[in-house]
Amino acid sequence: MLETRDLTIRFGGHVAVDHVSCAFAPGSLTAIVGPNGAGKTTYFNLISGQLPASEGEVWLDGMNITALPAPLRTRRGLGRAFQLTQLFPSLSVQENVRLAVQARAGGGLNAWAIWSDRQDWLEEARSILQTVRLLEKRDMPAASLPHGDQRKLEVAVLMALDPKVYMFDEPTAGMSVDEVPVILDLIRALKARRDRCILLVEHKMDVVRELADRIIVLHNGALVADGEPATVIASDVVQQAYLGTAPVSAEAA
Amino acid sequence: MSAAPLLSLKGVHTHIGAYHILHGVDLEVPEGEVTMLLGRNGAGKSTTLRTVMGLWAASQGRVQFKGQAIGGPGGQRTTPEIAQEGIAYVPESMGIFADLSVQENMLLAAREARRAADLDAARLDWIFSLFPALHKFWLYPAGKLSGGQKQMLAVARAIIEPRALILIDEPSKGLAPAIIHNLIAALQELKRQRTTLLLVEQNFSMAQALGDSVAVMDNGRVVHSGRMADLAADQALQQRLLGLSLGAHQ
Amino acid sequence: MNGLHRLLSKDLPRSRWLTAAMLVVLLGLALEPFVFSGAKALGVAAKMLVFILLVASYDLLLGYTGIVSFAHTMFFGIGAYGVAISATRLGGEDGVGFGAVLIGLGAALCVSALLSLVIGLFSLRVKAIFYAMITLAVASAFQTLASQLSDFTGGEDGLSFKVPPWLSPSYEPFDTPFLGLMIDGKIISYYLLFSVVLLAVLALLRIVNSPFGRVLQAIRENDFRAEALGYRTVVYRTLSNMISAAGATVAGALLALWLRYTGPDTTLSFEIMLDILLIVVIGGMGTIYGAVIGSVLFVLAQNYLQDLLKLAGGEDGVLAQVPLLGTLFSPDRWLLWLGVLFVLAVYHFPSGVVGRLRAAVSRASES
Amino acid sequence: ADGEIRIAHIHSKTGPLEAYGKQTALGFKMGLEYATGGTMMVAGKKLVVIEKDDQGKPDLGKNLLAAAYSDDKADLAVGPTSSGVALAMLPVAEEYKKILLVEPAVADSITGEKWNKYIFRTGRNSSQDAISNAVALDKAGVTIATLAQDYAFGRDGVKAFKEAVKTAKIVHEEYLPTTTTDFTAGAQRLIDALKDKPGRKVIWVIWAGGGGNPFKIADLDLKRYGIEIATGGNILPAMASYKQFPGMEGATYYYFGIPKNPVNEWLVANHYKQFKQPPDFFTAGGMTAAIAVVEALKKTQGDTTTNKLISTMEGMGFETPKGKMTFRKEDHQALQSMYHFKIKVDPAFAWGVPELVREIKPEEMNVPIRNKR
Amino acid sequence: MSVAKPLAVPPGAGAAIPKAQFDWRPVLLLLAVALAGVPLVGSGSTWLTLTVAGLAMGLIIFIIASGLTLVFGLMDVLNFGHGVFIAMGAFVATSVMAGMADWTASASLMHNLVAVFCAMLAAMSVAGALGWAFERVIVRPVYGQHLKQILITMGGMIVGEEVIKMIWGPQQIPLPLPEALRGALLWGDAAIEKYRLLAVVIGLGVFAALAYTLNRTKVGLLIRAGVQDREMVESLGYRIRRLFVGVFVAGSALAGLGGVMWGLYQQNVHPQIGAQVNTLIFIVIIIGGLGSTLGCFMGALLVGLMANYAGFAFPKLALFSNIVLMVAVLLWRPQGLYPVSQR
Ligand SMILES: Nc1ncnc2c1ncn2[C@@H]1O[C@H](COP(=O)(O)OP(=O)(O)OP(=O)(O)O)[C@@H](O)[C@H]1O
Ligand SMILES: Nc1ncnc2c1ncn2[C@@H]1O[C@H](COP(=O)(O)OP(=O)(O)OP(=O)(O)O)[C@@H](O)[C@H]1O
Ligand SMILES: [Mg+2]
Ligand SMILES: [Mg+2]
Repeated sequence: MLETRDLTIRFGGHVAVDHVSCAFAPGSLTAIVGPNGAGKTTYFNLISGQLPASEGEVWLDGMNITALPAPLRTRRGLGRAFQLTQLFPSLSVQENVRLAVQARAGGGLNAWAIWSDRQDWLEEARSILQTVRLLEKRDMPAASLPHGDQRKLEVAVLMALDPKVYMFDEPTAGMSVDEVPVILDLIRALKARRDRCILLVEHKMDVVRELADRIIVLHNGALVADGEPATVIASDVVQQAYLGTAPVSAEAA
Repeated sequence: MSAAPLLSLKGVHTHIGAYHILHGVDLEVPEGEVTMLLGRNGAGKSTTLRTVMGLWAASQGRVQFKGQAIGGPGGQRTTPEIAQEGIAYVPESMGIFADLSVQENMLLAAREARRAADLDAARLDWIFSLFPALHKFWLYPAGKLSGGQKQMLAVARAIIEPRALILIDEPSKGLAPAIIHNLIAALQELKRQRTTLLLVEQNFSMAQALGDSVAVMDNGRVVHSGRMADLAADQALQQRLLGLSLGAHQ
Repeated sequence: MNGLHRLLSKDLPRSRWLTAAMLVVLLGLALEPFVFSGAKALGVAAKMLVFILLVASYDLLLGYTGIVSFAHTMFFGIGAYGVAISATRLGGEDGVGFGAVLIGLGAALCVSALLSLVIGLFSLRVKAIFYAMITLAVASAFQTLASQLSDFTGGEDGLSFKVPPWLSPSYEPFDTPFLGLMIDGKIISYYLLFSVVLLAVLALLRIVNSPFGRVLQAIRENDFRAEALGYRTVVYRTLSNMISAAGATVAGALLALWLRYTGPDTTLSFEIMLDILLIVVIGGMGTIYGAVIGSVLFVLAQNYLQDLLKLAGGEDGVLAQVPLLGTLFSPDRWLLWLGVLFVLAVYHFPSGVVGRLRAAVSRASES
Repeated sequence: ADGEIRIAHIHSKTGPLEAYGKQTALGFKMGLEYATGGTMMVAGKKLVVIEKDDQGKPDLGKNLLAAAYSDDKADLAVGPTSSGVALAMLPVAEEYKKILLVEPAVADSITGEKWNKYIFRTGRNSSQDAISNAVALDKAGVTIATLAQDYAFGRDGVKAFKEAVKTAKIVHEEYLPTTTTDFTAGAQRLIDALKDKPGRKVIWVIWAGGGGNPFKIADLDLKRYGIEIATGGNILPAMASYKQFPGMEGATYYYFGIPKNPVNEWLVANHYKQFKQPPDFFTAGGMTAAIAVVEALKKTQGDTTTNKLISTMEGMGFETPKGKMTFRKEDHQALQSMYHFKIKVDPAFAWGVPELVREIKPEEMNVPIRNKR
Repeated sequence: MSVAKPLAVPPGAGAAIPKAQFDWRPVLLLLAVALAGVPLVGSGSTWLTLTVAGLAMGLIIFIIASGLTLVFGLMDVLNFGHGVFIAMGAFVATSVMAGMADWTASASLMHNLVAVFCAMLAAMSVAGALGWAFERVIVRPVYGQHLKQILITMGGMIVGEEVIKMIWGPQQIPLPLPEALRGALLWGDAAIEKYRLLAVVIGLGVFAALAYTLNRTKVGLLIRAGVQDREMVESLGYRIRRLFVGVFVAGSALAGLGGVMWGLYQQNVHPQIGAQVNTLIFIVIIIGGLGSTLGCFMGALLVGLMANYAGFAFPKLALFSNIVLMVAVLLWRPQGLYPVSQR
């Protein structure tokens, strides 16, 4: 469904993503791991079009979308949740989600309809808020949510957009432990639909281990390992470069 | 635990605009220990730290540092004054100066240093060994770092000079396991040097590895405080306070 | 009731005081010629109408889309000059047909659309403050151009022209007064302005409450996020720019029709741009209603502040003989007080009059 | 009301031309006082002056004039300061069929193509300015280049000047934007145009209003090529820069030390008495307008019927600080003397003092009639 | 100190990435513009006159704009009232110079310079003091809110202009150049005004002082950091308030200095003098890239040169030369010649 071919970006002399070729199938969940600064977020930026590639191509559903700008890629089915939360700060929680519903449904250019006539959009937004347990806070401005709730809202917005390819960038970072399962359940449910392609960047190895069908490892921008979760995690490169000798979360598990 | 706490909050209420966020927080941070502040999203942890720093004003109650009032009606000090008392703070938004280079960010954190050469070289080496990326990107605009690298910079700024008390809002957020590991080691090292730490943390295993004492917040109040070891041993308490489903994901 | 809701695009004033104020303004402006007398009062009311449209269209750009532009007066000027030039050129000995006015307006709308499209596509990609400065420069260049092309625009002196006979003051269709008022071309012009402005403001209200309007707000809040949701911000911003420019153009045309004159100082000056900004802020950004309230208050202050000061510091005012106060309150120093009002208004109405009134409601409903 | 004659005086009490407007207003008041012998009455009727501030804005001026004629029942109006405002006002006078006496706005078109029969003007027009300067400079063997602002006034001024110059040679016209601050480029072009010419070489400057200072070009040491600068008169503060040009020639509309007549003597003496300084450029104009109004009303015996006033004023002569003026029948422009001067530096004055070379009588100036009557 | 040995040294620790090189291209652009002037102008001496005059003019503009780079560029306060400090400086200069008439009329350069420096000192103090009040009363409540800054500072400007009219009257006031600074030095056929040479010296001095303070001291860093995240700077223990007041005062004082330079250049002063240069100095600091002293410097020089070349070769277009220059520069570099920030 989604494929990158020799995808590369350089910032001055620094190669942040280095000839990464990889294909992702519908119904699969691929975790992308790697040390800080390995290029995971940048890889996402290249796929979704936030950054222009210096080299290489991005293909979606058999079409080369390398030249498309970000919004058009989104409309073709690439959706992002960001590592650093990106919301509409002074709009309400509900409005944040509803704008995503509207983006998917189209009609944003309609300047003559009365917006509040679209109760269906509103209903849909509310049901998504319900699933991430933000419904009671729907009228608060997004900016006044506590950090963890903002992260949940970020996920809710992506859910509302319902793209073909979901890209999660550390969705659970900063979320309190009792909320994490909610998000994981959501992702699991997505996976169960079998028609969505899911990419997940995550530093919590227990989460990765539990959800992923496949792990790819980026290191200094290059793809250094790709395969079954168990084998990849056991590999030397992951053990040393990423987890250190004594992984913390492994200890607690 | 008989010695007077380095930092204490008594009955602190904080309002943000029209909202009443903290409803009488009582918290003691013993000198030379690591205190973990836990709680669900929205419990008021970040607001507590901001109140300590004077970024929100406490509308009732009292914040004391080294036995002197620094916050609360009558005793409210400004943020720079509080910081100059020897408190370092890492906000949850990290507060990176995106337009400045990594070096310049560090330079600002070291209050006495006038130029890069004034930075304590040994300490800098230590920081570089913890967070190698900072060395690599030393002259890079900090805004262009990766999320985890920014977090490293934010923490590094707090430890570039010795401080009496360090407040960090979610230190491990976005860091790769190996780096978390370094971070824990570093914080332990600071503790050995009698630096007091107050950390807000979601990662329970990290909290467990570091914490001496612990306070749990909910709905703008501290609902539990005690020794970390006790909480770690009592799974039912964990379940009740933090909603940790037993062993499920941790 | 439902019909009224739809007319207001379900964006009600949401405050009893605001509703009352809007009604006062609406009735006041609708009945102005019958209630107040005098050429000055009518002129002031007409100016209010023009500013309501001018500012409301700017609010779409600034309050809803978050674009700071200093070129709004340029489009205002295009509208005014469009009508003025076509009336001068196409008018015969015995006055001008309404067709000429419409041709002028049409041409002006085309020019505005084109220009706003070009500016939008060309420069909306630069950062906000740079965009603001580019528009500032473009607007001042346009002003210079208008005074340079004096064969066409009348240069610094501007153009005085004739309007269709039924809009000129000497036209009196009825022999007897109607409700105590002699109906003449001026009154007809006034009601022409009134109806166009009313319709245009309702249309703007509809636009900001449409799905399109919501996207504009989203872009104002976080354009990066909006792009990532699949909204092409350049398209939306440019459209918003164009709609807003069209509003200003119509306002300019109305002003020209009313004054039967146009010139660079009247439509293109930076001073007017500042007035617009101030009105948006006093009234309350991103509310459209704010444009209405703000315009009324501001035009009143602008026109009657000097008269007010005459009472205090004028030749036989109470303070005239007091040494320093006399100078301070002299009507010649009215701008000083306007400046002070500027500052105070920004201080005390951080969210504008409308924001104030609405906040009062939500506070009341909370307690 | 009966027993009152209401005169609206609309001028820039504030705005960019505030300083000029103030002088006019002062002159106008002094003029009424002088002409009525201090009674402020004409033919048993009291003169009431309604002052209005156009802020230099044409639209406002227009609204104010309409309000003055209709709301305030003014019998006639005087003003305004700026030409732009005046041009916007002209149709209002026609609509209300009342007189507008223009002072001191100078644009030719006010008494030219935009004129209507209700418009009179006591102020000089730009043609008069330009022509008098031409008369002052026009000698055989003189080579002239002009420096003017690049907009209608500047261009019209130069055009009128050119038409009036008969024997001297004009070799270059330099037009610079009104906003020019650095005159080096223009000066270089002027130098290039003049430096190799024989005989007397003059740059004639016509520049109105604040902003740049065209006399800066002298700092490029024009003397090394023997180039002189010439220009018309101005308000006193602006003539401070004339101090650098002793011997500079030109023609001016008014300087308090030049005209010798009882009206001017009264003006200068009274002005000194009240304000400890001489009357300026626009003070004289204001006074002139007042005298014209009072003279006309005296002739009609206080009758303010517009048509009566018009027929009275057409061709009317009246004594002003500048001597006798006459409203020309054709375009209602007051014909008046101008003064050919030469600058002398006198340490007692903060400005360069224009000394009279010769009075240029109205008959010597062929001021074209530009309206389509 | 003793430090714990980290348990793992993650890779990615490669050699440090070097700092970006100094960007010479804007400097080359300036040279290119100057060279392009040669064929446009033709005559060598004229070219020299125009170039020196243009560069000197650029420096005068730089002095006026430098205050705004601090206030607008660095502190991110859209100060539309900056002109009032310029006007204030110029008016104070008229009073001081009038009071020192003996010194200005003297033929001795020394005496003249003393008078000019006194005027500058007085102007800078008054403008600085005014800036202090302006910051307290007008700017303080609106830090970070651009729109309100525009309005409120504009309001301040109107008030300031009116106050000037109340003190000095609405008319223009002559500000003649001191005796020894009038006229030009001749170099072959090229004439170079003496006053412009003085402007060059002062302009370069201001540039050097600013560049040193902002780039070589911590103050510059603090200001830039404070604009991005005030709370964080305070949390690090710096009194950003005091610093901002200081910068605002410095910016205003520089504007006062600019006012003196500009007034002496024009040789007269009127209340709108500040408003008149507003657009020009905005253009300059935009071209330079908000907040960059070097950028402002280069921008001012470019504007000065372009105005003279265009004025000589295509006087019609001179009107638009600034705007064309700005648009061209922004097309090339959307953030100005030397972008400082991510704003
Ligand atoms: N600027 C604000 N305006 C209004 N309410 C706010 C604001 N900031 C925080 N709050 C509210 O204060 C409460 C406490 O927030 P706080 O950020 O302290 O929570 P937290 O414990 O740090 O949560 P998290 O773990 O998600 O960071 C929340 O209910 C939040 O909605
Ligand atoms: N716009 C940019 N300009 C310059 N360098 C950049 C830019 N964006 C990213 N980089 C660099 O590219 C590298 C990869 O960054 P990226 O954000 O992709 O890391 P990451 O794998 O997501 O790390 P983390 O786990 O910390 O989020 C980093 O070293 C970063 O400094
Ligand atoms: Mg990342
Ligand atoms: Mg928090």
